[in-house]
Amino acid sequence: MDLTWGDEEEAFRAEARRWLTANLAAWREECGGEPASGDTRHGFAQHLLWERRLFEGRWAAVSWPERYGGRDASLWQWLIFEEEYYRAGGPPRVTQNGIFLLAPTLFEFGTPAQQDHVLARMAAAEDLWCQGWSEPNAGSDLAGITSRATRVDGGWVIDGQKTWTTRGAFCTHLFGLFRSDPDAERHRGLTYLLVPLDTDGVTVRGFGRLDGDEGFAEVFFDSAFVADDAVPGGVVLGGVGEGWSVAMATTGSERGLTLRSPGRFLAAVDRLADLYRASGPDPLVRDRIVDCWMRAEAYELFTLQAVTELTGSRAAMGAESSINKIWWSELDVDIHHTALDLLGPAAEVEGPWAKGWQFSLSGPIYAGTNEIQRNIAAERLLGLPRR
Amino acid sequence: MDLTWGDEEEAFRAEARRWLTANLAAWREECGGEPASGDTRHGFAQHLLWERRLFEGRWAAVSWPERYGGRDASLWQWLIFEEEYYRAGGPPRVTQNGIFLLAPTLFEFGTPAQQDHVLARMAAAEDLWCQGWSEPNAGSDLAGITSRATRVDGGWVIDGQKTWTTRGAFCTHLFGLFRSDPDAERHRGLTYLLVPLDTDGVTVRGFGRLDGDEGFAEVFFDSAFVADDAVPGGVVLGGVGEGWSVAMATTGSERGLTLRSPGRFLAAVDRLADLYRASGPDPLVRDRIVDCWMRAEAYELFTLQAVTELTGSRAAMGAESSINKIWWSELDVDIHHTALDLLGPAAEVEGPWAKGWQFSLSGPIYAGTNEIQRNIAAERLLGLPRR
Amino acid sequence: MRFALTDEQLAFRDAVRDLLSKQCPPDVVRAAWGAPPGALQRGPWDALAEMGVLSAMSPEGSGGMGLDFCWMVAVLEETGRAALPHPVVETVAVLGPLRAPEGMTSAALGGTPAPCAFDADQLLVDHDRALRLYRREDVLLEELAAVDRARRLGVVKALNGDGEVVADDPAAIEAAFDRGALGTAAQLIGVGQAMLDLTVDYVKERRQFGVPVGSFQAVKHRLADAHKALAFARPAVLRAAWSVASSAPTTGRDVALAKAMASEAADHTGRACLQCHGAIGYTVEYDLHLFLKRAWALSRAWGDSRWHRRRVAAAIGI
Amino acid sequence: MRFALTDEQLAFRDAVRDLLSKQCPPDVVRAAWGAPPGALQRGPWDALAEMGVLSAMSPEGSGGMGLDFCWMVAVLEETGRAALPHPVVETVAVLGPLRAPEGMTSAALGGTPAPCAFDADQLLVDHDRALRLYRREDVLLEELAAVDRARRLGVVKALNGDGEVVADDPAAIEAAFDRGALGTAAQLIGVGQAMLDLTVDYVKERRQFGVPVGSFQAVKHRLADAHKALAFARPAVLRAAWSVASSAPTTGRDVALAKAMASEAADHTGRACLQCHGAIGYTVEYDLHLFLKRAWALSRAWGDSRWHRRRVAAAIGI
Repeated sequence: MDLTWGDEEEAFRAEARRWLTANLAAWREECGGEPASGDTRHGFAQHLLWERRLFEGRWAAVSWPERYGGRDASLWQWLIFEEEYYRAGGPPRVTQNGIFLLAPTLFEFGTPAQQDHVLARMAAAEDLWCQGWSEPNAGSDLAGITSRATRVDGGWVIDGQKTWTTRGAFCTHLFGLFRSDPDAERHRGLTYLLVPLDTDGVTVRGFGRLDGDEGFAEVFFDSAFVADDAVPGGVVLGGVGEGWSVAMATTGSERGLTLRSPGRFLAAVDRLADLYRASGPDPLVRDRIVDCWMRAEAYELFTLQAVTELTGSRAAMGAESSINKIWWSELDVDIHHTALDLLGPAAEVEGPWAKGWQFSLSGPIYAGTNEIQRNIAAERLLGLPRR
Repeated sequence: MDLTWGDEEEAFRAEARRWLTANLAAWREECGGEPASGDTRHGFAQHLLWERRLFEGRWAAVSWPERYGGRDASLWQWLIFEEEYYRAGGPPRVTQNGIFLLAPTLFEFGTPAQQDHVLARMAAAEDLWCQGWSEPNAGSDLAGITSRATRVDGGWVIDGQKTWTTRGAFCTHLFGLFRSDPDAERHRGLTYLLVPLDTDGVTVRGFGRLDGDEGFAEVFFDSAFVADDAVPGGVVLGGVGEGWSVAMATTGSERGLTLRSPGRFLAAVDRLADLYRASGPDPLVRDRIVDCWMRAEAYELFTLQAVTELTGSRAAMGAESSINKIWWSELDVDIHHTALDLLGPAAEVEGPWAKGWQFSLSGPIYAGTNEIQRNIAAERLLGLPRR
Repeated sequence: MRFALTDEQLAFRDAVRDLLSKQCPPDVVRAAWGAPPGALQRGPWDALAEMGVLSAMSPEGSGGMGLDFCWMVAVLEETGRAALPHPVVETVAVLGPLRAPEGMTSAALGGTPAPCAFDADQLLVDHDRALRLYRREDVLLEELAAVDRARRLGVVKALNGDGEVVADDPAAIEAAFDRGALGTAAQLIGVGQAMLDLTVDYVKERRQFGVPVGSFQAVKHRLADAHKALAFARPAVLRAAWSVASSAPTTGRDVALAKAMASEAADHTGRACLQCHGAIGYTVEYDLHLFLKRAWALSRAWGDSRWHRRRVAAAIGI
Repeated sequence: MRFALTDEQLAFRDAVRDLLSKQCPPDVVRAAWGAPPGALQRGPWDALAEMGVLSAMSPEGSGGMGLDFCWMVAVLEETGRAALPHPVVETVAVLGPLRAPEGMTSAALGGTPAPCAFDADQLLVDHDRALRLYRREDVLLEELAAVDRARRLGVVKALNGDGEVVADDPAAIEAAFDRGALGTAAQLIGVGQAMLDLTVDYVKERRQFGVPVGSFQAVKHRLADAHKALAFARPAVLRAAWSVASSAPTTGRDVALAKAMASEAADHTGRACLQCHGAIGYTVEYDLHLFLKRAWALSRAWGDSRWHRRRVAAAIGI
């Protein structure tokens, strides 16, 4: 056991810190002050400036190969970067669904041509990818997908509707699951497709999230023809009919969304402690902050343990990612709830904590509700019987 | 709305308080100090002295008719009596399963002969009744009962096993459900029987509860013949095959166990506040005590509201009794958990709070687990669909 | 001893519920989100005025009905259930018993923001050891961006003149505050109930994995707990109404308990309801958020749960 | 950076687990409930001694193995998993690094009761600004009735002589206390894991309503949460072991965090496990209560969660 960082990691940390400090300031200046939310049209454009800065500094996807704009960084370095990123006050990544959901799958299942084309443009924020999982009747029950992809000469014809597509109204491309075998049910007969949103017959309608931002979209497919070469290398990721296993293979992977970096919560708890110091003593709130601090710390330790295992023999977190997701999402809610209690009556006025509170409430819902995650944990980690 | 007590109630309260103060002291003197737990053989005998005192003072079952030893007291007076009982430090009632579980059913379904014979002797603690609901494979799923009652000339032959029978090793009689129609399943074909425990072929084995007391028993029936007149008026309560509806009819009734009197928790919270005052200030614990106090108070108010409705038009609490049971059982756990935290390291040493803590943990389990109660609340109060 | 509203009180409540179901459907609340300051629709307000609700607690001589809080507690719960954006607690319960309101009255006590600040005809302010009533035009307001935009908040920046003193006895000022807290507690019960009802309806219909999501035990238990929280907070609110109405010595304690429990019940209910809805609850196109944000606002207005718990602690001597 | 035990450390743990599964099944714990003071069975203890576990942390020169806490954390977790009644934390972790123990050593620091007080050969007591080691016969003890009778508690009433001073530097005394807290935290993880494993096995087998009770979502979610609590507390304990082993400046804070989280995880796990068992868990004939009562005792020994949370608060400057 050795919980110290090596010289290489410390140098990496120092470089990241210097770059982030300088560039965050420069970006804010470029925006003429605090940028708007990345989930508004105006703010999204501002955040693209930031994404391009990250790409130019080769910080957009540090763990990727250099040829796609990364640094071939280790998972340790990725954790360090994330820690520094949130400590410096870096904004939420508007490219994250591409980088954290699609890219791991591309690395595992994509053809070289797909990888070469998609990854570099994704890191550069030239192509902006949104996810197309959920449908009006397929939320928690993702296998209930009914949007169809029909094979035709030279491509696919897509019909149906996706929804809850985060930042869909601002993106250029969608990745998602479509039913390619109309006779197959549930997890079978699905295909993972890459779809340019400017395809004829695709209509995107943005709509408001709880926090008021236009962060969601519905995407309608009305006999939309997607040519095989609409994405160089092909629009099918993995095999036809293999969509479910392709999509699921990387949900628990090291780069998956569920391994949300601890740095984000450590930084949030630090801000909470600062708010407390400014608000005057209250032993009850103090205890809640200690609770949040301990949970953020435990999350970091759990992650360090997981990364140790990942860099050793084991390949992926597997079902442990389910308790991971419950942990950080509930922690995030409690951090913000505590902050609002500190603010008192001022909590009902818009501000960063009120915004963060509203966003935190999506955590127990998205990427598989915490109810589903608890089912997974009980069935796969403890071996309890399905019904 | 009028939240004041009338002269009659105040007089009743004063009489109860005087009697309780005098007689609790006299009983403790009679026992030569603090009596042992009523769930031990020795303590049970001591508590019978108390029960007989209660009967002589006509306090054993205040809401019953005078001819059975009661006072024809109103529900209001019953609440007042319970409040005074716990405020004065009265002990848990070792006769409670007869008085609160069997008696309401007898009042509703019993023949006059059954009522005349059983109730008076129950109030006098001459016959001591234990319940025979649960079986090794029928706990939460009470309808899974397999103990059989076979009709023969002049009576019933019983085979099978009951368990978790509170104080069964000390009682004289058992009431319970038995399968009288071997071809019927689940809720059908059950009969509610009254069984003297000295019947040949009945074996009672006491065993230890979590708190170490011999408070549970297993009751084995090995071709035990119960004559029709083993209980004057007959051993069948309600009709043959009607056991389920007979047993369930009064679970939510005003005299049912689920309307556990608020006085018990108000007194417990008062003792907790006293412990706090003696332990020195701690804002965190103080807040938890406020929480317990508010919940005990709300429980009293909820009960007053229910009794107002019961004494008006409505006949019974119905499914509201399920949230009632969750409320007081969780409150009881939290009251005791808070007390143990106040005691600190001393909490691991036996004492009234440690004992109470252990007992409180049975609350979310017995009389229908809180999981079952939440199902009932969701399905019957909110109309959510069964699976 | 009788702990229930009378048939007349229930009939009054039913009449208000009926009125609000017609006059204040969610679209009216949405309209309040978008209307510029001072341009709040007066439809439901005028209807309530016509029914006598707005002066119900004012002295009979002054044109009011002289009703006590037992009459109003269920009525105010209904205004919460409808997420009525107008300052009904401030007008009816805070000012009402002191003086018949002249039009829509908001309040900004203890320096907190005033709801519907720019829409109100009058503002009640505690200033210079008295409760003072100002005409809207005598108050300089600054707009605040509330999370619940239907709150239409303004903060008092300056006052013109001395206003009309409506209370200067500290006990009367405290009593007015308690009425605000209690009226808000009643509204919170209604907001919570509205969220629960909406969610119960939704989870009965919404199907996933081939069954209604309301058949899952996790959903059942969470909503059963929400129901429980509301069912036990409601009598606490009702008792505080009796305490206020009968000037019980425990009034402060009882109001504090009521507001603390109602705030917590609404908060817990809101979170349960959002979670049981899933993503659709997380959109502004669906109605849930109108109630959810109201619950957040009201649970902190007139003293949050922590503040009222401290009052309870002091009252019970720990 | 490498946050995992070495293969050698894991092998040591496995050897101890194997030993305890043979030497300390639940029957041995039950025997400790019934044995008179001073008559605790020494079987598992002697076997641990033979393996070198009891002097593992003692200096190599004095016959120990000189191992640091990273070696012991998983081993102590195993002693918790077996609900070993003997004072292994006191002997190995508290006294061990100061001086090789001579026989079974209990400890009574800060006036708290000593486990296995009458069974121990030596008692470590903090008295007159030093940690002092007394022979059993030089300590006057009074028996205490513990809820977990296998704790075999005694409270020190009087001491004969000055004992042997094993530490008088305040920092060394505090470090000894921290080792006791950390060793107990490790045991709590093991106790919690034992309860969870027992419960998972039970709910897979136990059928009600025609299905295993473990298929009900309420049971699944409660046990998933227990697993989560243990899974996140375990690395916190492991990190504190590293901090102790490497004399990190954050040691006090890290131990406090570990003990607070382990105490809470074991407490929550115990309640979940009892509830998921139902009535059978509420009997002394079934094994669960042996672990449950140990969890209650250990969660409060060496500082309860509230106390350690206050240490954390001070350490992080709030």
